[in-house]
Amino acid sequence: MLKIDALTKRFGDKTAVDAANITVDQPTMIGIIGRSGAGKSTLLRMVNRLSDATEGSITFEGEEITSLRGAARRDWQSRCAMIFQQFNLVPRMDVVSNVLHGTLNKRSTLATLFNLYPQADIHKAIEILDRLGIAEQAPKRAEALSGGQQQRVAIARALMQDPKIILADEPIASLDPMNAQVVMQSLRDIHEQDGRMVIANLHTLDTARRYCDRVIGMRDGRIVFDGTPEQLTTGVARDIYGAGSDFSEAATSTEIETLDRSAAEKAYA
Amino acid sequence: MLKIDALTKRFGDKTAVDAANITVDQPTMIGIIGRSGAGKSTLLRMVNRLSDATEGSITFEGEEITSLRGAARRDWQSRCAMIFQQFNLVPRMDVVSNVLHGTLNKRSTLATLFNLYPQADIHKAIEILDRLGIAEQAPKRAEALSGGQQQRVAIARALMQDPKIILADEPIASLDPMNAQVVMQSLRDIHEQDGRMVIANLHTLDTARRYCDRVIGMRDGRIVFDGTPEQLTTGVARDIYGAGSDFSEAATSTEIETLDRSAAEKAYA
Amino acid sequence: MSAVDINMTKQYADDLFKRKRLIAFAIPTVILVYLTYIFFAFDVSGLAARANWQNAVTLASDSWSHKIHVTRDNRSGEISYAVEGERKGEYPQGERPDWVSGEEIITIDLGAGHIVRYLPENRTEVEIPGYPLIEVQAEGRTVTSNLPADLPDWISASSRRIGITTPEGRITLTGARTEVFNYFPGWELFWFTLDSPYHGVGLGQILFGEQIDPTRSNIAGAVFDWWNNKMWRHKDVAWAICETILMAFLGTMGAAMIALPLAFLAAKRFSPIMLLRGATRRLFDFVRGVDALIWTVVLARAFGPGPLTGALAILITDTGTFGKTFSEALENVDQKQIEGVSSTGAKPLQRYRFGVIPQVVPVLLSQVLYFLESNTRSATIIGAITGGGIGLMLTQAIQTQQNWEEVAYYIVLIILMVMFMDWLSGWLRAKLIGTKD
Amino acid sequence: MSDATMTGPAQSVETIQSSYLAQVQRRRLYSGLALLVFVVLMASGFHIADDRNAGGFWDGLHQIGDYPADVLSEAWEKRTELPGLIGKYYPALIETINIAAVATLIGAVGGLFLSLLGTRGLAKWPRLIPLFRRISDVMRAVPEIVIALVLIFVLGGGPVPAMIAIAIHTAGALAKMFSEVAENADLKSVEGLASTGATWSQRMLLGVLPQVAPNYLSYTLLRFEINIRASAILGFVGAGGLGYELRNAMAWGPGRFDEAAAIFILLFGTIVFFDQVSSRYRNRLTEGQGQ
Amino acid sequence: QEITEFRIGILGGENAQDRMNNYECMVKYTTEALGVETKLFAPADYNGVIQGLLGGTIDMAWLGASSYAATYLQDPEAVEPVLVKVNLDGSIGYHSIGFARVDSGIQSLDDMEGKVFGFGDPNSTSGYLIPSIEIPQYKDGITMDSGDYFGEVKFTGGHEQTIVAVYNGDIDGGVTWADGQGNWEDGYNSGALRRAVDAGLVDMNELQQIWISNVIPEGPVVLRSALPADVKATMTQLVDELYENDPECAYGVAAGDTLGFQPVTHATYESIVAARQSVIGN
Ligand SMILES: Nc1ncnc2c1ncn2[C@@H]1O[C@H](COP(=O)(O)OP(=O)(O)OP(=O)(O)O)[C@@H](O)[C@H]1O
Ligand SMILES: Nc1ncnc2c1ncn2[C@@H]1O[C@H](COP(=O)(O)OP(=O)(O)OP(=O)(O)O)[C@@H](O)[C@H]1O
Ligand SMILES: [Mg+2]
Ligand SMILES: [Mg+2]
Repeated sequence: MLKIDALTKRFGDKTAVDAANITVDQPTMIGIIGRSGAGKSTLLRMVNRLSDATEGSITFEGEEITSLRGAARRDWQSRCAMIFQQFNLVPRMDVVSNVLHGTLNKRSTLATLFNLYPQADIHKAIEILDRLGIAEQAPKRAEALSGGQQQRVAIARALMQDPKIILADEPIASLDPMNAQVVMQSLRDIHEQDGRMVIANLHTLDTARRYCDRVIGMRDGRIVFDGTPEQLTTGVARDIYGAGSDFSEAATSTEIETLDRSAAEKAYA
Repeated sequence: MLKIDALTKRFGDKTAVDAANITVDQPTMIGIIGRSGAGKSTLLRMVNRLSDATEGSITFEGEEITSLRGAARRDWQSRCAMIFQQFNLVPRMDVVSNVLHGTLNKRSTLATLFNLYPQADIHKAIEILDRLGIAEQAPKRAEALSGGQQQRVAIARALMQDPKIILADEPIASLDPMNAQVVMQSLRDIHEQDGRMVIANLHTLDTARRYCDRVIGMRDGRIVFDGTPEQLTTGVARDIYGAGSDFSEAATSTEIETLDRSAAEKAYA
Repeated sequence: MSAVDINMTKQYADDLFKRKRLIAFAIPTVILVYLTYIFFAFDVSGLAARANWQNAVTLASDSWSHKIHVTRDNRSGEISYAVEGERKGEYPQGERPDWVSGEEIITIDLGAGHIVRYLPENRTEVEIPGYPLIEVQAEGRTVTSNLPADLPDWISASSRRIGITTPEGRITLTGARTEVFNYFPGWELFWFTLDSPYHGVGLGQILFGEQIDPTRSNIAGAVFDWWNNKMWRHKDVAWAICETILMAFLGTMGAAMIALPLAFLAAKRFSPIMLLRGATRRLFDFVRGVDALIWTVVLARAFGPGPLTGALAILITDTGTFGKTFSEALENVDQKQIEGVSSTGAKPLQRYRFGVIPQVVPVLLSQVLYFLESNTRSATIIGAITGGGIGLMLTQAIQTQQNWEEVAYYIVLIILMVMFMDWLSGWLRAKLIGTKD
Repeated sequence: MSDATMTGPAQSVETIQSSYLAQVQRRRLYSGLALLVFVVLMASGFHIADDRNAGGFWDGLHQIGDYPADVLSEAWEKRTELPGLIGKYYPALIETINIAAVATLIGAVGGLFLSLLGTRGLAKWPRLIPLFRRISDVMRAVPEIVIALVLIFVLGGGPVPAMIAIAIHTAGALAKMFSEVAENADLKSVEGLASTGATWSQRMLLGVLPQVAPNYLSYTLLRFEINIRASAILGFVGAGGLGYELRNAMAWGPGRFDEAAAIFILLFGTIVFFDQVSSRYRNRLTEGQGQ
Repeated sequence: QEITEFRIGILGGENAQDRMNNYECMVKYTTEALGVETKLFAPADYNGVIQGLLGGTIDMAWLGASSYAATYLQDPEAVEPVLVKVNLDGSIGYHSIGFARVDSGIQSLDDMEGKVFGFGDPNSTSGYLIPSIEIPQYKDGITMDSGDYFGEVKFTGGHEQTIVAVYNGDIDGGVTWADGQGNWEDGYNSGALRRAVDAGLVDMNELQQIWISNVIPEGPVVLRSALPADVKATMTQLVDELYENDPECAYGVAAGDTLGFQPVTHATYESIVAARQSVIGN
């Protein structure tokens, strides 16, 4: 299905992503881990074509993605939804409108400029919101929602695109543990029930282990690990995070119990 | 010396302080305890005349305080210094200027405008700062200091007023245990060495017990306890705090060891 | 701290305060020096001498009162009565104020014992309590009187003209005519001029009383006569106010509509071509720098006097101002929202519509509405230059230097108009953006 | 409605859908109506203005450049005299700037007092807050030209009436902006000073002013910019300075267009200069705040 | 060639409000005669009307002689003078009057040396153009440069302003217009001084004349040259016969007693044009 081949991105001297190779044969839930600056976001942004690759190629179902331009590129973006750490919603617009932005690519510019969407789309948007458990929030402004709810709106927008792939760039990094769990579970459900491919950048090991079928580890732009969650031992994790022997997994954890433990530890420190 | 007689303060329907009677014959260090909303701050603010009493009277060395107006009131305020939980310094001004504000009542506005403080006052300010152990900070801006240092600047300002009474409204509530100890000790020293009366609102029992000669307990605006620290048993404390048998003294403690224990407990809860 | 250290700290603090004092003294001193310079440059002392407080008193008393002239033409002997001495305020034939009496000898009672009598053969008697009776005879070009040589300061006299000013009224006597001005509080004829049948009729009677003018219904007639009142010209005033608001409205909104697309060209985020960006910005600076005043002058040649010229002058200047602030707002937009919208495959226009516009609209709108109010004030002045609106009426009324009650009326209206626009723009802002952002 | 969703049992998707659709319909209707009203206002407003103007918009459009062309061509012919003329009108320019500067200075002081007296928590006489607010509202509402013309009548011509007129308006305008800033000031230090027995003026001077000074200065500079324009335009209607010279030069017409051009250049240069300088300083002032 | 509306410009400065009212009858007649809507415009100063005539946004106006000269000098083709007002004595002229306060001790221009002198509007004939030519001829050594013979030379903005400024002592002496007939105490029979007296603005006892100019021709009623010939003819006839048909209206339009209007041509104003050219230069 998806083939990433020697994909490279350079910002000036800095190589953010360095000849990454990933091959995915069937819809999988993939977690990408790595410490800050490892190149995770850059990789996803290239897949969504928010930024251009410096070298290498991305192929999806035989179609070359990296060379798409203009309408073809936008068409690809509509098939490849993206979820951001900061949700990237339009805060002053209501929830349903934000979800409907997922259909922008399919609708004529003129109609959408005046916020004219077909009734069927509106109904579908509300159904998706219902599926994510936030249908009651439909008429509210996005900015009035809690972080977890906003992220679910972003997921709803992604689902509205009816995409083949959902890319999620640290979707739970700005959420508290409770909300993080809800959001990750939603992504997992979407993957399982709709059979969509999900690629999520995650900054904690245990989330990756718990929700993903496959984990990719990045370090300094290079892919240094690619395997099942089981293969991801503490040693490998140390390697990915470039940490010494003082590395404790709990430090990257957001799971609720772990968190409490670490907070208590900190308080005693 | 100080006689508070049936002092009452009402905010609309709400009676914040309800017919409080306190008589103090000689310079004492008094701690006022009580839970949030008990009326501690309101009481002190009336004594300093930052707010007017609804009923009752305050007499100091035979002088009626509650009825003072204008210059006479400001003169009383200069004899009755106040220290606040949030320090209430002028953050953008240097430390010495902040201390010198203690002499404002003696200076004309014009003199203040041109920073015409006598050299003797400036030197005295530095000596006070030195006494409190923060003379090095003299030229810095107040906002650049740590909380404990800022509170000591506030105490220095109070001392600069050369007051008969020092009122302190939860002087250590925003401080960490280390700094709290330094600040309380300073107040105690001032009381012992200069023989000034100190009245401090405290939100922890153990501080009151440790530093005060006399403890007053307030609840819902009324004085429900007035005695020596020894008389302040856990039963009495439960009464003051209106707590059930689950009341643990440690919950109100800020002493360093106690705190760590309770924080850890909370983290596990 | 050791004794040495603390002395050093003290020394340091002393220096600190010396510096602070220096600054504290320097700033007021500079300001004082500047004000002293201004005092001489503006010749403030001379001004105090030149100021005419009599004018101020006239202005103040005229603005809330009116006077009725009783004039005798000494050649024809004819006597006329007119409010403010204006033709439009003349009493209809056969009518006169009730404080005037007599046929052969016209007695004018100014009140408080001040009485003027127009005697036959152009003689006049003025009776003022506490002062001997003044007798004046007008002959040809000259006037003769029994006034002594040294006069109180409220009487001015020469062989050609005598003027008497009392708190009750004013009297002027020349060879050609004799005039008495009697002052009354209030704005006379504000509702109806003397030739209207509704003059002096109560509101109740107009609303519920019997028909006054057989040809018209009371209300319609009264409204018509009031609207077309020749003294106060309510219709023209209403039009002038509308014109002023119109200038502000057209100018502000037009400028906003032109500036918005241009602002995209001037914003770094949206306009990658440096040259184009620079050119747009210089254009904004230029039209703003030239200023509405000069634009008014330039446009007056092309479009002539009138509200459109004023509106265009506001429009051009504000295009520059809006262009600048709008492009600043555009540069501060949050990239996240744009990226969120782009990631769905939105087309460029859609990206602007949903990624950019919702973010900048509150900023732009509150700017525009703020300017709507302040432009109402500008339009008042610009109108005075281009010849339109309430500003022109005000300047001209002031230039006549006598219709102070009209000036006061216009001033009140202008203040109300500006306050109304202030309220309106605040209301719209709250409606459209929400009270606080 | 949002209350119902909060408290009531979870609604079915259908009801949410239909109520949202109803909301969308309503919103479309309102925004459609608002747009329509706006378009009608603009169109009819333009029509009325065009009608009441001596020359029509479309008739006049092509001759928009006539006047500047006349002025510029004559100025170009006599370009050698321009520097001399600029020198000749330089004193008038200084007068215009002085009017603006003094008016801003006085207005800022007035605005300062009005704002402090009209802000809750700071006011010396809290009961008089509405009074001071109304005073500043009225001062803000009076256009400068009104006061200037009346004062010219009483005081005679010259810079002082204009200066007073602008100062009054400035005080009102700044009072509003200042009190918005003062409302957000931190009152802790004021209370701290009060507890030492400081007078009201000492509290304001030491407790409030240091906090608000950068914003106040920035607004004052902005006002100075505006006041330079105001002072020029008032000169045009009778007060002194550059506006007065401009009006005369223009009235003379051809033959003296070089003078008009010189004044244009001076005025334009001054406005752009102060605009740039003040916006640079304002940025610096408000930046310093962020830290 | 058709016109859709007819626009009359009124010289501002002197209570244009009343002038607007005075011209209302004129509007009525014009609308009847031409069959198109007629509008009145009162720009704030002389220059406003001049610019309107030059820009083709005003069709007819009654100008001062100097304003006509200004228009002519900027574009000789723009307007043509058609009629001029006739005074009661049959003359078509008036005077520029220099005056000062009695208590200032100024008796003549000789006493004005070093004093502040005030003109009216720069486009005014009697308030600027003529005095600026004739006053320097009074004796050697007088120029109109500020700070030369006079201490300062100012523009007050208009006739009314000059009178008030002198009366208030803002300036020591000034010039304005009057017909020079009748009594000084009345402010002469007509003119700006008379109006000020009528308005109760000044007491002529306190003012005295210090200078008087030669006769200045009344300004012409002008029509824009580009108007269709029939419109011009209609309007000329209408104004010409106004006095005969409606004296009341003529009184309003001419701002005082008049014997009506008589035809005039550019030739009458050639000297004024030359004067203006010499003063302002072109
Ligand atoms: N627009 C850009 N210009 C220059 N350098 C960039 C840009 N975007 C990213 N980089 C650099 O590329 C490298 C990879 O960045 P990237 O955002 O992909 O890391 P990441 O793994 O997502 O980290 P994080 O967990 O902090 O989001 C970083 O060193 C970053 O500084
Ligand atoms: N300005 C005010 N207006 C209305 N009510 C007030 C005001 N100040 C205090 N109160 C009320 O008076 C009561 C006593 O307040 P006070 O601040 O004195 O309590 P406290 O004992 O100091 O509590 P804390 O420990 O929270 O500071 C509270 O119920 C409070 O809500
Ligand atoms: Mg990232
Ligand atoms: Mg408290």
